[in-house]
Formats: sequence, C-alpha cells, structure tokens
Amino acid sequence: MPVFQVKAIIIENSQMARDIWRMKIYSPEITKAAYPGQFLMLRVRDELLPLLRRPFSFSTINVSEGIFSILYKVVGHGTRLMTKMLAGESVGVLAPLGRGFSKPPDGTKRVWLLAGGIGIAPFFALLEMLKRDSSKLEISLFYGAATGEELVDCRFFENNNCKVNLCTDDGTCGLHGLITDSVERACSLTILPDFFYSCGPTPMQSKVIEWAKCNGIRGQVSMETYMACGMGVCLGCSISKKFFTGNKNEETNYLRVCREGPVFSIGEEN
Amino acid sequence: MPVFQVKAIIIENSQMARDIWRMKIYSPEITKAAYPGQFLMLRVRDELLPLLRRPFSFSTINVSEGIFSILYKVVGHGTRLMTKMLAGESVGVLAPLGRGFSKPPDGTKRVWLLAGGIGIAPFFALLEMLKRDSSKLEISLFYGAATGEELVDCRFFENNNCKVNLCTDDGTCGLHGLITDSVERACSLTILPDFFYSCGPTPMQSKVIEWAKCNGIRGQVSMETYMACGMGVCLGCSISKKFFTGNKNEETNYLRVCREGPVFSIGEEN
Amino acid sequence: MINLEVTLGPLKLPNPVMVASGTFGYGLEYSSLLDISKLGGIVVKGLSLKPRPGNPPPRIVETCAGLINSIGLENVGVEDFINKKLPLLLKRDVPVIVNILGNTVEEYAEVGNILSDAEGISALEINISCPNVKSGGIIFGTDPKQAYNVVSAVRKNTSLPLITKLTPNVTDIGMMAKVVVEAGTDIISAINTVSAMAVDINTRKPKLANVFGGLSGPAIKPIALKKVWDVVNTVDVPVIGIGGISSYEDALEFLLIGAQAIQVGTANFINPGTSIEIIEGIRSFLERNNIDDINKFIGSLELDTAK
Amino acid sequence: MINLEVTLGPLKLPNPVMVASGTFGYGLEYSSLLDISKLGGIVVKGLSLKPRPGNPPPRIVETCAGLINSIGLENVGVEDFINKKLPLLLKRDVPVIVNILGNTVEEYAEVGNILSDAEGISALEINISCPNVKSGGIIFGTDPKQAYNVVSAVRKNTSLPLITKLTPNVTDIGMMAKVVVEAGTDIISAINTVSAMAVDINTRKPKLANVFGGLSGPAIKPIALKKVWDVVNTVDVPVIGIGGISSYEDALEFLLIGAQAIQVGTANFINPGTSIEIIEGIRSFLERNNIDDINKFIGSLELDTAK
Ligand SMILES: Cc1cc2nc3c(=O)[nH]c(=O)nc-3n(C[C@H](O)[C@H](O)[C@H](O)COP(=O)(O)OP(=O)(O)OC[C@H]3O[C@@H](n4cnc5c(N)ncnc54)[C@H](O)[C@@H]3O)c2cc1C
Ligand SMILES: Cc1cc2nc3c(=O)[nH]c(=O)nc-3n(C[C@H](O)[C@H](O)[C@H](O)COP(=O)(O)OP(=O)(O)OC[C@H]3O[C@@H](n4cnc5c(N)ncnc54)[C@H](O)[C@@H]3O)c2cc1C
Ligand SMILES: Cc1cc2nc3c(=O)[nH]c(=O)nc-3n(C[C@H](O)[C@H](O)[C@H](O)COP(=O)(O)O)c2cc1C
Ligand SMILES: Cc1cc2nc3c(=O)[nH]c(=O)nc-3n(C[C@H](O)[C@H](O)[C@H](O)COP(=O)(O)O)c2cc1C
Ligand code: FES
Ligand code: FES
Repeated sequence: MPVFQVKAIIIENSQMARDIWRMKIYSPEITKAAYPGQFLMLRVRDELLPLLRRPFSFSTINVSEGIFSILYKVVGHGTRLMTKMLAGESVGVLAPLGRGFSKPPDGTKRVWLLAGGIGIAPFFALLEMLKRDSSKLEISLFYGAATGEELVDCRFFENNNCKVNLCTDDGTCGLHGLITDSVERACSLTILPDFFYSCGPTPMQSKVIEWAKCNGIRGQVSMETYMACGMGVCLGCSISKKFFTGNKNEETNYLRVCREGPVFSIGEEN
Repeated sequence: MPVFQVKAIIIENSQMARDIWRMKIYSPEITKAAYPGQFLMLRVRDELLPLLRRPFSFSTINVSEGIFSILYKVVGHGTRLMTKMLAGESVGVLAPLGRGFSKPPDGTKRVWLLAGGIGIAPFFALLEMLKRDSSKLEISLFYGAATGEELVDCRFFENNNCKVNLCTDDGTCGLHGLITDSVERACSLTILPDFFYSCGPTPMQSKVIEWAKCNGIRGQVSMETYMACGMGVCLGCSISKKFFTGNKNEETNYLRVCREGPVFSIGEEN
Repeated sequence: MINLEVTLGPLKLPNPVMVASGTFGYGLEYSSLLDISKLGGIVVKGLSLKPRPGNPPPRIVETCAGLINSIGLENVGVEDFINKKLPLLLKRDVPVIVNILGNTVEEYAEVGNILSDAEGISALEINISCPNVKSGGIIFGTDPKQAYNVVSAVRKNTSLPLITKLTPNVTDIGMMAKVVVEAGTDIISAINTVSAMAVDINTRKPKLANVFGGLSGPAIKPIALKKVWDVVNTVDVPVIGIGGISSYEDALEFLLIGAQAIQVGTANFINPGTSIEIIEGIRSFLERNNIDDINKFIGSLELDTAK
Repeated sequence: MINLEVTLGPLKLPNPVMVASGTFGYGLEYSSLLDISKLGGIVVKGLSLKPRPGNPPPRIVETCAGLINSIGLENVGVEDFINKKLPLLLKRDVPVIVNILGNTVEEYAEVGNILSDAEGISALEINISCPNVKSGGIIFGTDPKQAYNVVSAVRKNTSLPLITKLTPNVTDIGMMAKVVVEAGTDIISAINTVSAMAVDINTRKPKLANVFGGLSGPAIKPIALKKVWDVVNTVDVPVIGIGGISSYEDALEFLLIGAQAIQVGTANFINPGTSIEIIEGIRSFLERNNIDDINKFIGSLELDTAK
C-alpha cells in the first residue's frame, strides 16, 4: 500500500449545511490509490498550532479527474481554520491510510448504510463503489443528525437508486429520534438487510454492533478515535477488541484504528 | 495618558521596499492620543502562536483622518504573518505606549535625524511635528540600510525641506558605509547640529551616543528591546542606565524601555 | 444569581480569579484598561527587603506558546511599596496579596513582618523560588528543609493568611506541599515557572543574559495541571492553580481538579482583559450548566473508578 | 565535503539525527515515505520481556503546541521484535538502537541479555521512566538508587553501547546523570516526556483514561534544553538531546549546548520527513557558516564570562 505525503491544491472549499463543509483536493496519485473508507491526515497549516494533523475520510474519489473530496464538520480549532482555506491554496495531505470498506459477501442482496451526522462522509464513495461492482444491490441509507439544518443534500443517494431514510434528534426533518431508533423501526417493518455499513459517533456504533449481533447481521463499522500519526506508529488510536466482539471476558487486546481499521468487520473473526 | 486596547480596521497593507511593508490602521482614538516616538503593541492574530504582541513605532499619525500607520520590516514569524493581513480585516492594537520624542530646546536651529534601517519609521511623524511647530528648523536626514533595495522612498522628507543623505553598507545607493561613518564624514564637512534624533539598531545607537558625547550634542534616541507587556508591568524590556550615561562605574540601574522610553534623552540628566 | 465567592481557609475572595505576581505590576499599571475592582485578587510583584535591580538584559524570550523570563528579583522594595503603591491600590476595593521573596530566611521573615504591620493587605504569598545565598544559591523551594525554614519563619511573624507558592521543578511536589503545610501555610499556590533556556544558533549565545529562566504561558498548562493535581491530592489546605491560564476554559480545568482559585499570569501581557473575561466566562458557563455556585463545580472531576 | 559523523563513546553514528523511541514504530512503518538509511539511527519502540497491551484508550490528547500520551508500555515483546521486525530493519543499513523497559530490575536485565545475543543492534537505550511494580509503582528514573540498580543490572548483561534515557521529572537531573554514569552507562539521552494531564470541563472527566500522561512536542523544547544543559555540564559521557525538536534550528540548539546527537520524536507524526529535513538543514547551515565538521559546532556555545 503506497502512502503519499504531498502538498495538494484545493479545488473547492464550500459550505454544504450548517457547520458542514466540503473540500475538494487535486492529487491524482492519492485519488488513484484511495479506497472508500480509507482516510487521510490533513495538515491544517504549516505551523506548530494546531500541532497534529487531522484525520478525515475520503468522501468522494474521482479517479478520472484526479480529485477527491472530504466532507467535514466544524467542531474545533482545526476545522474552524479549514473553513478559511481558499481554492488555489495548497494543503498538506498524508494519504491514503488505513483499511477501507470491503465488498459485501457474494450473494448479498440488501445493504443498509447507517450514517450518524458527519458519518455520511464516506458513503458517497462507498455507494459509488457498490453500484459499480454490482448494480443489482438493493441499498438503503439511514441518515440521522441532530437537526434538519445539519443534514447534507442526499440527492446523490436518491439518484443512485438508494432509498433514503432521514431522522433528526429534534424531529425537524424525517423521523423524530436517533438513527438507531430509526433502524429498529425499519427492522420491524421491512425485511432485514444481508449486510450493513455504519459510520458515526462511537455510542451509535456501539448500539449498531449490538443490533447487528442480536439480528445476526454481518457488516462493517468505520471508527473514529484520536490520532497522532495515522500510520500505526504512535499507538495512540487504539480501541479495545472487546468493543467489536462484545466479549467482556476475553483478554485485553488493542487494535490500531489507523491501521487495523478504521473499518472493522462485525460478525466475523476480526 | 490614556491607553486603548482595540480591534482596529486595517486600511492598507502594502510593500514599500524589500522586506519593508506599511500598514495603515483606522482608529480615531489612538490616532488622536498618539505622539511621534510612541509605539503600539500589535496582536498578530487571536491565537496563542505567536504568543506575544509585537511592538511597532507610530510612523505616521493622521489625526484628521483618524488613521495611523506603521512601517515594518519582515524579520520573523510575526512580521511574516503580518504581510498576509488584508485591508478590511481587523487587528488588535494596544496603544499609545511609552514616551515619545519631545521638541528640541528653544533656540535650536539645526536638527539631524539619524535612521538606521527600519529606524526610519518614526521620523515621518516626527518630521511633521517638527515642521508644524517650527517651520524654520534646518533638518537633515541621515538614512542608511544594508542595501539600496531596503531603502524606502524619501520624497516625503525632501518635499518637507529636509536634506536627505543616504548610505548603504554595500554601496548600492548613496555613500558606501555605515550611517555612523556617514555622520562622521558630515561632521568634518559641515556645521554640527544643535540637536539630533536617532533610531536604529542598538549597536548604532551606542556609537551615536558616543559621537554625541564627544561632540557635546544633545539629542534623543529611540531604543528597541524585547517586550512582553509594553505597559511597564513585566520588567522584561529593561536597559541599563549606563547605556546612556556611558558611566561604567555607576550602580546598576535599569530603565524600562516601554515606560521610561522608548525615547531617551542624551546629554541631560535622565 | 450565581455565587462566585470562594473561601480559602482564612482568605475570602469575591471570585476565584486573581492575577499572578510579576504579571500585573504593583496593581495599578493596567487600571486604565480594566476595572481591577472586579478581580478576585491582585498578587503584586515579589517584594524584597531592599529595592533590587534584577538581572541584566535580555531578560525575556518568546518560545513556542511560551515565554521565558529571567527578570531576577527586580522590585522597588517593601518600604516603597507600602508608602507609594499600596495606598493607591487600597482605594480600589480589591483583595491585595503581596508576594514576598528573599535570599535568606531572615530576609523573608523581615519582609513578612513589615507587611504584617501595613494596613489592608489580604494575604502574603511566599515565593520560595529564590536562591538561598547562604547555602550556595540552591533554590529554597527545591529543598524541603529550607522551604520549611522559610515558611515557618514567616509564619511566626504574621497572622495574615499565608500562601506558599511552590515551584514545579521538583521530583515530588506533593511532598513539598506537605512540608509547607507543616510549617504553617494556610494555602498553597502552584505553579511558579518551569526551568528553561534558549540559545541562538547564529550568535552562538544564550538568548537570556542570565542563561536560564522560567517558562510560563500556554505551553506549561498541562504540566501545571498535573502538579496542582498532585498538591490537591496530597494536602488538605486550599490550593490556588497557576500556569498557562488564558481562557475561562483553562481556569475551569484547574477548578475542576480541585483548585479553589486560580491566577492569570502571562496571558495578562497578551490581553490585559483576560482575567475579567475569565470571570465573565465562568459565570456564563455555570449559567449554561445550571450550576448556581462555583463551589459546586470545584473539585467535581469524575474518575472512572472501574479502573 | 562536510563531516556529519559523530562518535558517542563506543557508538559511531553517520550523522547526529536519530528518531526517538515510540515515535517511529519498529523502524519500517515510515519507510515508504522516507529513506530511513539516511538517518543517524533509529530508536525503536520500548520493548519488554513479554508483549504488553498498554493502557486503555483514550491515550493521546493534543495541547497547545504539545501532545500528551499515555500509551503505557504497549509493545510486541522482545522476542517478536527479534524474530519478525529486526531482520527486515537490518537490511536497511541504519544503526538500530533498541529502547528497553521493564517493571522490575530483573526484567530490564533479562531484556538486555536477550538483545545482546541478537545480531546487528548498535546500542541499547534504557527507558527508566517505568513504574517499579515491586516498590509500589514509583518510577525507576526518579529515584537514584533504583536507577542505579536498573542500569548496573543491564550493564552486567551486555557489552553493547549503553544509553540511559533520563526523565525530566526530577529536582536534579544532573545528580541522576552522575548516578547512571557510575552504574556504567556509556551515553545519556534526555529527555523523556514531562508529566502532564488534561481534563474536559464539559464531561468533567480526564481526557486520558490513564488520567496522567507525558507531554512532548514543541511546548517542552525550552525545558528539554535546560535539562540537557544540566546533564552536559555535570557528567563527561556523551549526551543525546531530545524534546520538541521539529526543525534543524531546534536540533542545532541542542548540539550548540553540547549534546552530541539528537532524537526527533513527536515531529515525526506531523511531518514524517522531519528528520531527513533536519539532516539537510544542518548540512546547509554548516555550509553557509563555513564549518566543515559538525563536531566543531557541537558545544560551541559562548558564555559571557564577564558576568
Ligand atoms: C478515521 C477518521 C475519519 C474521520 N473522518 C471525518 C470526516 O470525514 N469528516 C469529519 O468532519 N470528521 C471526521 N473525523 C473526525 C475529525 O478528525 C475531527 O472532527 C477533527 O479532527 C476535529 O478537529 P478540530 O481541530 O476541529 O477539533 P478539536 O476539538 O480542536 O481537536 C482537538 C484534537 O482532538 C482530535 N479530535 C477531535 N474530535 C475528534 C474525533 N471525532 N475523532 C478523532 N479525533 C478527534 C483532533 O484531531 C485534535 O487532535 C474522522 C476521524 C477519524 C479518526
Ligand atoms: C519600541 C519598539 C518600536 C519598534 N518599532 C518598529 C518599527 O516601527 N518597525 C519595525 O519593523 N520594527 C520595530 N520594532 C522591532 C519589532 O518589534 C520586531 O522586529 C518584531 O517584533 C519582530 O517580530 P517577528 O515575530 O517578526 O520576529 P521574531 O524574531 O519571530 O520575534 C521573536 C520575538 O522577538 C521579539 N523581537 C524580535 N526582534 C525584535 C526587536 N528588534 N525589538 C524588539 N523585539 C524584537 C518579538 O517581539 C518576539 O517576541 C520595534 C521594537 C520596539 C521595542
Ligand atoms: C515576567 C514574569 C515575572 C514574574 N515574577 C514573579 C514574582 O515576582 N514572584 C512570583 O512568585 N512569581 C513570578 N512570576 C511567576 C508567575 O506569577 C506565574 O507563577 C507563572 O508565570 C506561571 O503562570 P502563567 O503561565 O499564567 O504565566 C513571574 C512570571 C513572569 C512571566
Ligand atoms: C506516543 C509516544 C510514545 C513514546 N514511547 C516511548 C517509549 O516507548 N520509550 C521511550 O523511552 N520514550 C518514549 N516516548 C518519548 C519520546 O521518545 C521522547 O523522549 C519524547 O516524546 C520527547 O521528545 P519529542 O518532544 O520530540 O517528542 C514516547 C513519546 C510519544 C509521544
Ligand atoms: S494514529 Fe498513530 S498508531 Fe494510529
Ligand atoms: S515590556 Fe513589560 S515592562 Fe516593558
């Protein structure tokens, strides 16, 4: 797996929803090497503050144009500074990193995508990959956010024959409630999926894993932890294996989210 | 003495010579209160890096427009960042600070201004003050820099009937040599001044003070030392009183450049 | 109404936000920029028996998110302070705490004595980060015995609330805390600056004439927090947290781990309004979180006891 | 031609720029991004006798110009390293230094012993910032006796060049340096991380599961420089400077005060090419200043002796 450390040109940096921005970056080599679910480490500026690079998932990967994009939520110092960057400026990128999503097992018919908040980011690239590989998959997106204004435009999913189920914590758009509630409800009304992909905050992932275990559904979750290096070196991003297996009695064993993840399989041997 | 801590709008920020920029700032209250030779502490940005404010002399003070300017040399992190600031943006200013130049004693006929490098900055405002108060003064400027490209435009001085004597370390413009050489040379050719004002790097000031002592000329020097607070609080900017008196045997006693200075009188009791 | 008043043993403060010694002059220098009567307290520049000139310049140098200073012990002397500075300061109705220093145990005791006779001082803060000239310049605050001697000598000479300010440059600050509590301090403040140096690779010289200095500012906040934690969890006297505090969030971090008040140092230089903004910030934080008394927040850190 | 080769007692390095333990994995992780054979040396992640899982997450938190980590002692164990990692690394023709750790004196000695039998290792670096489980978890590196015991135990088991890595969290690092020299270390490296903590005022919890951690990065550079100065001026063995080095200027500062080599830590995470850029930067600095040998620059700090 090649990794590139480059200064790449920003093609676009614009707001998509409340506190949510998209940055398009030109880098043919990274675009060519990247896989949905993989991530990059972005150097917000060439100074010592903020010190660390920030991790972001590839949101779209356009190999023919040599352009990828990230979808990012403004939460702190680094992401606030990112909104000030202009098209034409260059930005330091270290990528592609980690293990991305893999294809659903043969014979899979129904796939659910579960996105909590900014967890929607990698699903653009994932949907494209899934559609490219198997146009017959029946794909549904469950996408939740705190409030309607924080939902990004989902026409891309609709245009790709993916059923979109929205929900918001405050009921301003779609179902009223958490995404896991929305999934539970769907379970009782429709046929369960054969496979799922989930991306969102850790408490949501925790519930999703439980749900998957209960219903015997296999899938993949993309995790977020604090990262310093993104390259398996610092051992800072570890997550306990138990998080995925749910087996509290097994010996403590940590996995590096940046290396063994960020995408982990559920319902198989890890 | 009122001091203001404000966010002020940048009116202009443009390059004047190699590595030398001018920033015009709109702040009627500061402009009104400021005096030539006083300085301001500029907050380069609202973050913790660089940590400290940077001190700059008032270069021009336009009370009717409410605009003052600084002339700054790009030497490090802070001044490099300053060149990126745009007109219309705001910048934190703490000013006016310190003791400025005072008028020459009654009866003064000939005044010399000695400027080493960016030491030219406060002389724009000073010349205006001198001319306003006494149009009959015969004023000469001695202005030196490392090389011709680092000299700023001196038409303002010429237009105000101030004779301009340039010199450069490398001889690319004006006399070849240091400003103190150029002053020595002038001394041997023309009548000595009654009073002088000097602003430039510390080694130059040291020589100027010696020259003034030798020739019994009174004057004022504007000093630069590292500053943290600019308000007489941290005691970081101290300079030994001996620097001005030349008396090595006297007891060690420090003066705060930000408070007792930055302008100090030579040839009088301090 | 939200209560911000805190009680540190014998010392009652209108709010927990003070300004640190050496960063606020003798108290009035910043008064044209902010209403100093709103402060929880002002700790004035460290005073010695006689005026002192301090170290030769250069005395300060900026580092990455920090400031090293080697001011030395420059101050106007305790007498000048009492005669010329204190009367004006007392008109402002703000607790005045006097930071004291010396090169001998006797000097500390004497300064403490003189200040005890002055009217209107709220507390003394002993700066034990000074070199003991009698024992070859070793810093009082790094040697338990010497620290004990200084604090108990001052204690004997004053009934004012006594704060002892600890240096972080020790292996075990908790042990030093115990020692000064035994010696009679009512309150502990921590930390003073962290030993540091800077050099210039072009001139090949130290950037400070004194070669060494003390590091302060945002860079040291995580270190200060750990040291304050160690003190809070070793002794029972109230603790004042100091080190790199530049925002109300920083201040609340120290209060969260159990400091009962804080001092703002280097940040005053960058934004003289910092301490007032911190008071406002704390107030609105408590409001947002429905906490009606800062004392309910102090020390409320939750530890994962499962571990 | 400019000479960058340095000789640290028994250890010869092609240039003075190494990468620090725990910030460069087992040596090959970054090899797709930079030519690791250009490095002065690679210090691999600290190894213990058996594999260890390390501390529970979260394990890292960013601070102002710094990073706190509480990785704990996670590593693959000395055997796995020798069998799986070392052979690949040795192909790269770069000095490999192995950082070793343990919770008992015996464990250190044993790890040292096992590594001495492996081929191709250039030196051992003893990390004495580990808790001694037998004496209630006190850190080996903060107690002179314990430090002595660890170093002399390893010394007995190896003829490899021995580096001892000191912690800054002590009152007198010079004294610790003396002790480990007596115990037989050939070289001293300093500093390890500075004790620190961080808390979240909203969740009211520590930001690290382990509550405490070690601060590294640019924030600590001025502190590291002072500690390295103290070591250099107390003992005669060669010293390796570590702490916050992110540029060639930073590296030269440590060399200027007398360190004979340096290690780059946290900066690797931000820019994996840092160490290579530092080597280039040092070379052109020497060129610009007409210095043909780095050894002429090392320790060339000028002190104002007039003082
Ligand atoms: C593999 C991976 C993929 C990610 N993909 C995306 C994405 O596509 N879009 C997006 O908006 N965000 C994504 N995140 C989260 C994103 O990295 C953080 O929101 C961002 O780093 C916050 O930086 P800040 O400076 O604005 O926040 P601050 O709070 O100022 O950051 C302080 C520190 O915390 C870290 N941090 C804060 N929040 C997180 C978090 N949730 N996860 C990891 N580190 C965090 C920062 O990196 C930094 O070190 C991803 C995280 C990971 C690990
Ligand atoms: C009273 C006074 C008036 C001044 N007026 C002017 C002016 O009109 N125009 C101008 O170009 N410069 C002036 N200077 C110098 C100017 O303050 C420094 O050049 C500037 O602070 C450098 O900042 P930096 O971040 O670019 O440099 P860096 O080298 O990155 O600065 C590092 C630190 O050193 C300090 N510093 C560096 N050089 C100087 C210096 N020469 N004097 C004081 N502190 C310094 C900085 O403030 C900062 O704390 C003045 C200085 C003083 C004290
Ligand atoms: C310029 C300067 C002068 C100081 N003088 C004193 C002093 O006289 N007495 C004292 O106890 N502490 C003194 N200190 C230490 C501060 O009071 C404070 O403990 C330290 O700076 C850490 O806090 P900060 O990071 O908020 O600045 C001084 C600090 C600075 C920066
Ligand atoms: C994530 C991380 C892991 C570390 N692991 C080790 C280790 O295993 N052994 C050791 O001696 N030092 C370890 N260190 C300390 C570094 O080697 C170095 O001494 C310290 O980080 C200071 O240097 P820096 O500021 O350049 O990072 C570690 C540091 C970090 C940041
Ligand atoms: S982020 Fe460094 S090991 Fe994963
Ligand atoms: S700069 Fe602080 S006293 Fe002068």
